[in-house]
Amino acid sequence: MENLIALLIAAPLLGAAVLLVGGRRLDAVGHWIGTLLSAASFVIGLVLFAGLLGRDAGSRTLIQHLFSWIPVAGFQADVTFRLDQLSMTFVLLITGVGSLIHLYSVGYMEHDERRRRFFGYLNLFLAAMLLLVLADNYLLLYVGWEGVGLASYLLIGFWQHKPSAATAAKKAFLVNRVGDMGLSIAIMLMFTTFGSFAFGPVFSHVGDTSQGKLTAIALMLLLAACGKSAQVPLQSWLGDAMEGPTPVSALIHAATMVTAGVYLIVRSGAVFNAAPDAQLAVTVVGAVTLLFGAIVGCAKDDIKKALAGSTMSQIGYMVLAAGLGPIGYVFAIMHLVTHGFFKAGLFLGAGSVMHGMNDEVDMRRYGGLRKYMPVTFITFGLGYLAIIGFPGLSGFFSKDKIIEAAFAKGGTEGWILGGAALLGAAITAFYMTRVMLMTFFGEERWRNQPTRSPEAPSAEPAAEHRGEHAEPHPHESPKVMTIPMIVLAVGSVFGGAFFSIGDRFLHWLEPVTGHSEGNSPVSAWTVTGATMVCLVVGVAIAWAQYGRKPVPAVAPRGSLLTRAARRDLLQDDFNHVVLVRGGEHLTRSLVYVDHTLVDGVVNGTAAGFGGLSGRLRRVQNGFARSYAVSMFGGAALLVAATLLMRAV
Amino acid sequence: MSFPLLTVTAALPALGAVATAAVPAARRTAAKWLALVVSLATLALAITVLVRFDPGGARYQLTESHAWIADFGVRYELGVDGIGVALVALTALLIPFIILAGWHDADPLETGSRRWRPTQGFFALILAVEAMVVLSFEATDVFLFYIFFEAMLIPMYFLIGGFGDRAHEHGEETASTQRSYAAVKFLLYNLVGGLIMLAAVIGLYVVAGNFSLQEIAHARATGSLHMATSTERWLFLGFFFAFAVKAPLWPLHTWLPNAMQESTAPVAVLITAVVDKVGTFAMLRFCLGLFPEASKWATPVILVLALISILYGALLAVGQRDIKRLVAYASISHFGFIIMGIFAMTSQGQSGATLYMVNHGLSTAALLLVVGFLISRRGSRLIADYGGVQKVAPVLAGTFLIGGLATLSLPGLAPFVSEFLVLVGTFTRYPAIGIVATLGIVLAALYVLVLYQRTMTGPVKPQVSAMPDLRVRELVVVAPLIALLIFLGVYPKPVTDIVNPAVKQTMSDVHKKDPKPEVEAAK
Amino acid sequence: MNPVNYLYLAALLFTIGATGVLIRRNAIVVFMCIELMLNACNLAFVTFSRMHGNLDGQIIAFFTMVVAAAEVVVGLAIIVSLFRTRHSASVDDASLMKL
Amino acid sequence: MSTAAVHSLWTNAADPIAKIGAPKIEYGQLSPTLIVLGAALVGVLVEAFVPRKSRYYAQVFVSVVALCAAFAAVVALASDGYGTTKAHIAAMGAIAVDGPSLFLQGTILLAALVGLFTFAERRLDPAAHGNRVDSFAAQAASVPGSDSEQAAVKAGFTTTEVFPLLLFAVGGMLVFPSANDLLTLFVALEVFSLPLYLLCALARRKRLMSQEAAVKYFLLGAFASAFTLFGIALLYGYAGSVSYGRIAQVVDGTVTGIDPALADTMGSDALLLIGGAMIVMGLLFKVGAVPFHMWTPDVYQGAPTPVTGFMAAATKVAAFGALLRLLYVVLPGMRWDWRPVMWAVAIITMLGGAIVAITQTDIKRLLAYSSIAHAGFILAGVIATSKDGVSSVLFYLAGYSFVTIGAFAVVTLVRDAGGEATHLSKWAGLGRRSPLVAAVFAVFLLAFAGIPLTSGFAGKFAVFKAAADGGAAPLVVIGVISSAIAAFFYIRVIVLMFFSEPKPEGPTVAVPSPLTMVAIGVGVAVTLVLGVAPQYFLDLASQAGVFVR
Repeated sequence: MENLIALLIAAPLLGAAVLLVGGRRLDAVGHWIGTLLSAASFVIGLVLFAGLLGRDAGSRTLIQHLFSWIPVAGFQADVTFRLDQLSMTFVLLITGVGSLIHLYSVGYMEHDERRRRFFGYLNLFLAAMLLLVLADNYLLLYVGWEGVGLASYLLIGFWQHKPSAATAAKKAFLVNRVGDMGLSIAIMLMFTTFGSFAFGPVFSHVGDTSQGKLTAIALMLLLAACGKSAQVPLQSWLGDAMEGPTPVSALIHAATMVTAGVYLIVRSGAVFNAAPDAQLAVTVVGAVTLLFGAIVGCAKDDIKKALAGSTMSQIGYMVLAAGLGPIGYVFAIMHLVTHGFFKAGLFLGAGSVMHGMNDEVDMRRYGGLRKYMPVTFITFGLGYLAIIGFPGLSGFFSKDKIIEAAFAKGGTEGWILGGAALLGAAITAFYMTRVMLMTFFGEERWRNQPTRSPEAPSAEPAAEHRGEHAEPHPHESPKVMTIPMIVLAVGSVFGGAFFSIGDRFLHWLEPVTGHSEGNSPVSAWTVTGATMVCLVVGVAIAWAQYGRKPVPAVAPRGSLLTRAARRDLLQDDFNHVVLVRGGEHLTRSLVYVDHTLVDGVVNGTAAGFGGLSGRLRRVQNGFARSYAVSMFGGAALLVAATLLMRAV
Repeated sequence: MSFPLLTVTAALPALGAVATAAVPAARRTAAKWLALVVSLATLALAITVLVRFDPGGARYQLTESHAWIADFGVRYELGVDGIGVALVALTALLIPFIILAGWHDADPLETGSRRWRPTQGFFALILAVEAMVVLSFEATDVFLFYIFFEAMLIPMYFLIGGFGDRAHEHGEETASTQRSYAAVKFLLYNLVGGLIMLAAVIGLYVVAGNFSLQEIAHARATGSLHMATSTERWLFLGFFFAFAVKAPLWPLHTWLPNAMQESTAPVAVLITAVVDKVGTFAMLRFCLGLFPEASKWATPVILVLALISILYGALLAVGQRDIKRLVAYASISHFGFIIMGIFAMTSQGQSGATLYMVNHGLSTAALLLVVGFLISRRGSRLIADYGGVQKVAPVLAGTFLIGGLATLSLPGLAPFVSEFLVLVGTFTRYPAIGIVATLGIVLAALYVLVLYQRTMTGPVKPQVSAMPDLRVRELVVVAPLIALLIFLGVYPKPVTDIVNPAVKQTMSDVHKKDPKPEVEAAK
Repeated sequence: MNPVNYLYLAALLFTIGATGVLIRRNAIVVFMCIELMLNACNLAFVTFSRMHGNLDGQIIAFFTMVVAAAEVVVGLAIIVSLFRTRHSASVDDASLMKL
Repeated sequence: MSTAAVHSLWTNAADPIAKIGAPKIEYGQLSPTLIVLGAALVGVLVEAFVPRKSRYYAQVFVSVVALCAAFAAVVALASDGYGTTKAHIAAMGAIAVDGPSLFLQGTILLAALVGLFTFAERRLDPAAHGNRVDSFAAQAASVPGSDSEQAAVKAGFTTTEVFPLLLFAVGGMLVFPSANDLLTLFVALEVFSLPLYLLCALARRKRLMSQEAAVKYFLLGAFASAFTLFGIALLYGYAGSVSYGRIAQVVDGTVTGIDPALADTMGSDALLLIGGAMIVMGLLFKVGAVPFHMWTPDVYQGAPTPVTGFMAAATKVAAFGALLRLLYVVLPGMRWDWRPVMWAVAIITMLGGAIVAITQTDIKRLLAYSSIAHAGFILAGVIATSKDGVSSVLFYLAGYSFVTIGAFAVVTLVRDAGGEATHLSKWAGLGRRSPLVAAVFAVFLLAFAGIPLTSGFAGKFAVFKAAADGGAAPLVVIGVISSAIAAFFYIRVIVLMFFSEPKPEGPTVAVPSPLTMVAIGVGVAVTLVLGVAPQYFLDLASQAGVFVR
């Protein structure tokens, strides 16, 4: 049964290979091949899941050793897969949501002549993501880690002829590379400390080394996680990543890839548990990010960017939870899964809206769409309720648990983190309600729009293809798109309840992550109550701002915070000034140095000899008598020198 | 005395060069085919060497030894260890692609005289270089090595100075002057290095009395040959200088950008992927093998220089406007990695460095040859002259991207394995240097992706709108390289198995042991 | 009289000749100065032979004269041909080739 | 000194002649020299009696036969073991027949033979009035540009005297390195110098420059030989003899030669040191070492190119041979005095030659300076004062001489309206117009630059190795540096030939007769053979590396 694990990865990998090498002759069927193979991978995942359930909780870890990858003296990297409850969860999430989004893309990318390649990239992503979660050592994980980075690079920049897209893709890859630096340093540290970087040996020997080492390793892992999961300070790429086609945003930048950081932390729980300082850092990063993302989410008028902000903030929750240690691991993963459902659903919904609105992304040009695209409205709405944590829906369970856990951390930290989490909940309720209202309620602001204003450029060039710039005709999306939305909506409604009732999920993951009940200063019910209050407050404020009053079609100037938030709280500006400008100056000056100094020395020497030669040449003035003089002088010197030699 | 396989492997291309040069002026195509066939035959021989080589066996295998210049204590001694085998194979592998890629690079525009035969010359010179490079990988006699180390400059010099990119922004006149400047710079740089090495070679003779690598090593091991510390250091410096120029190591690198910029892409590949490898190879075999103590003495400085090369090369690559110059600086950065791996004095570092030589050969070849195809289409080397190529020539763009990703050593492609090994190997002994070096990863991503974005993406520039996609010949060149890059990225074991024993030997040469991990976890 | 003085004389003559070569322009005169140097050598030879009490030096002197004569032949030939082409025997005029 | 003593001198001289026996001359062992000089006399007779039409052929025939025969004699002597076991001093101590002298004589003879071919070349210049002409003046006596010259040309005169002159020069050169007493040395010096002075003046084209070269060469040469002679006088005064062996003994102190009266007036060693220095200076002048080099560029440029080639090759061989013998046989006792001085000379010669050459614009001058630099390299070997040093110098000279002749032979081929086109700018793009010639010249240049697989490299390595062995490591380093500098201008020429666009009014490359082809071919062959498989010749040189005393 272990041998099936490789197939999980093989299927989408094959798909990618076939689609990318296959060439034009596959254009007609390419998308179906892609979808089929990802579905196949999902089926294999189910089979393995069944197999795992068949075993007792203690022995639900399958290891498949494929071959020895890099055998060098004292350095062993093998291609070995580990399938345990944690990775199983991810496998199902990835392949499941992945397949749905493949299906959705069939419809969404219908009019793109490079659809085949798109599906090739999607499959490539699946393969890499599965490798990431199935790897049994950090180096192999690193391969998957960069693999998803590559896939995301290709997909964000899928519409390469748009400079904005190309830039966004490059930015994403670069920021991630910074994170990857952290991962590779962590691996090197592990190697020098444990002589290995395979999960088993590392975790089992955590006890044998100094805490300082472990903290260093943990912090490096955190850096990696920040890069991949768009956590502060490496979050800046996620917003721009929305340049990619919406399915990509749904799959990669909401449901799966961006959560890899959480996976990394949870997977390395053993290390983090032994490094409390690092854990604190993790929680801080999580808390800051969840507020940061939420605030950004409030200010964006671009529906996808708003959702991106929310993604950032939700992952903040997960990271926060993961930072809490055994108290939080399970809930981090649980929220990750439920978030996978509803956020993917929301993005697909957004995509469907854009599909119907000539790829308009500015929510200020939406409004009253509920009667034009009912299915989208309902699924989106359910997703909305789920994310704000409406009682009974999946978000409610997972987020509530995290907030509890935050308090359970105890001490002032506990209060601060819990408070941040609560505040985040309130803001979440606010901006999601805002999105909801601006999109589906209010008057139809998209009517009698002469032409789209230049400063809100189309996110998706398909519009140009269809050449409709005039008034859009909102319409429901085709089945192939709505079905996945419905499925995901179902997931986001019942997922949480299904997991939480009888702590199913807890018991499922506990063997891997371990679990401990913190001693919360406040009772669970109080927390829930507080959460509800925050929720209501958030919704109320949003309603007051966007439900009662009509939404202006052109964004008002807004408060300082709003304006800052619109610019991602000036993070990009900081990067631009410090890194980009500084870097440009550095390189330019280095080029100058290389040319004048390093090369100059060489050319200077040559020139120097030339000049010397030219000067010495003049001695040869053509007069025989001066030649005789030099001979005479030479003879004199010769004699003198010889006598001198004898004298000394 | 068995069949002299190594000699034949080198002699074949040499004879091929003569034959190619002798082809009559009118028969250009014949010359091309002849050269191609010869290079393929050489490849076959190299593969036989690879097969006949037994990783578990003696250090130097397939050895040949004949008296040559007794007065100088010089013998004609050939032999290959794992490292040599790998590099011989790499050389023999790349040459056919180089020839194929340069198929039309030397077609005369208008011929001045009927006896002027540039095409024949071009391919003959390439084969001559191959012969000399192969011999320098095989020589186990310092003097013999030196001879070919120096002699290969001449054909390279003519290749750089004699054959440049077709269309040039400032017309043929300035082009030829710039070319000859680059060629002279290349030659003088390396000649100076070589002559300083000559002084050291003579010094070695004065000290040791012969040039046989094995004999000297053995004599030193048994203590029958004692070198004063200062002597050893001076000799080491003499050797290292030459290799550092060839490699090239900062600050002796400035010849490379000019040379690569002015020469045609295949020749540029010949420089970085093949000829420069002799430098790093020689560091591993001669510097460490002959002067272990001095090598250890110099390690800190060399590591710092290597580190500078890594970052400096990468940063300058970011700042370039000329595609080939960019690749040149990228190579400088990579050579920094190789040298760092060699002098980290750990098995990971040295295996990584050796692997790196091979992988860098493949990745640079892939990238540069595609760049060459690109330039031959648009007739400009300036990044700014391109844009949106991806739309009109997707296959070209795709291969270009893969080459680029290999250059930034993306996991899953061959260079990643070697680069990571080098980093780990360095880190275990010199953590600080290892960490700073990882910055190179980010910078590599920067210059590759910027290059890709500027040339391939964005709106299609009018000048490139009519650009044809890769032709069959060009695909035949690129596809195998990419396949190899992927294969060696996923399954480098075949190479590591060959390399590891040799590295073990080198480590014992310098009496170094890998630092033990803090806790013995793996075992 | 102490024969060493003859050596001093020889040295003096030699120096005079050398100086003449350095300062005179006319090729013939320069050549004469060289002859003077040769004769200085002859004087030295003879003196030494006198001091050592063997005849080698005196014989060498004869050889020197012969060689000098040969030199005259060749030298004059060259100088005269130069003079005929340039109508001047100044060694300084003959400076086409320089640098 | 008392009158009695003086009187005794008289009476000594007045003794009956009967005591003096007839000198014993080993004609067999001197045969190479005697053959060549004899042939030279025959050549003179030919000039006198053979009709003009057939003189050229007669002269060439005589010279070739003589040189071949002389070489055969050398080989025979060597194979008889005169080079090694039976090495001894012949002709009453005047001539040393030993390894170095035979090796050098062989080299000189071969070089002369090859040089002779370039002398005899008659295809390069366009035929004047229907009769083929060589590169020598129709009638040296006639004033350039005068009617008499025109007439001479019309009449088809040729200066066939060059062949006897060449033979005389060769004869002198054969004696020079094997001279075993200072008198023979001096005579030999003059015997090979005087014909060369004349040959320099005989160019057919650019006669003014040719004559100027001759004058400069003659005056400076005579000046130098005057110094040599004075040095000889002083040494004679020091040792009371001019025979090498005797002087060496006195220097070593085994025999006291110096007159006490002299000793107390001028410090005994002063004579030795001053005299030695002056003789060495004369020899350094011939090899063209800085600061005695200044004649070289002018004379090389002005002389007829075949003469330049021969002179550059053979003179260097002979002069270095003599220098070696002087320093190794006569003055080893005072090694510690002259070595530092020679160090200095070698260093400034290497660097000076290389540096000044960088900015030369005339190919012949360029080669002249390169020959100066090479003189410096060879000096490095001379200084080694070891058997290795001797053999390495011998080897270097053998390799170098043929490369030089070959290179100058190529120079004779590149011509335009004004004769040879020696200005570098005219060589631009030669590689395009006639790749073969350019390639051959490139080979020679690479050999000069000392690129591996050429004789230049083997020689340079041998010399530097000897020097380093002799403890002159700094010299090696400087030699290496200066060869790096030298490489620069050799490369410049190659760049010019191959990489720069040919000029429309560029020179043409004349198709030579087999004679020059042989000269060039030999040059290439020697370059490559000595570069790739030098062992045999190295053995030869090392066997010949011992001087007889």
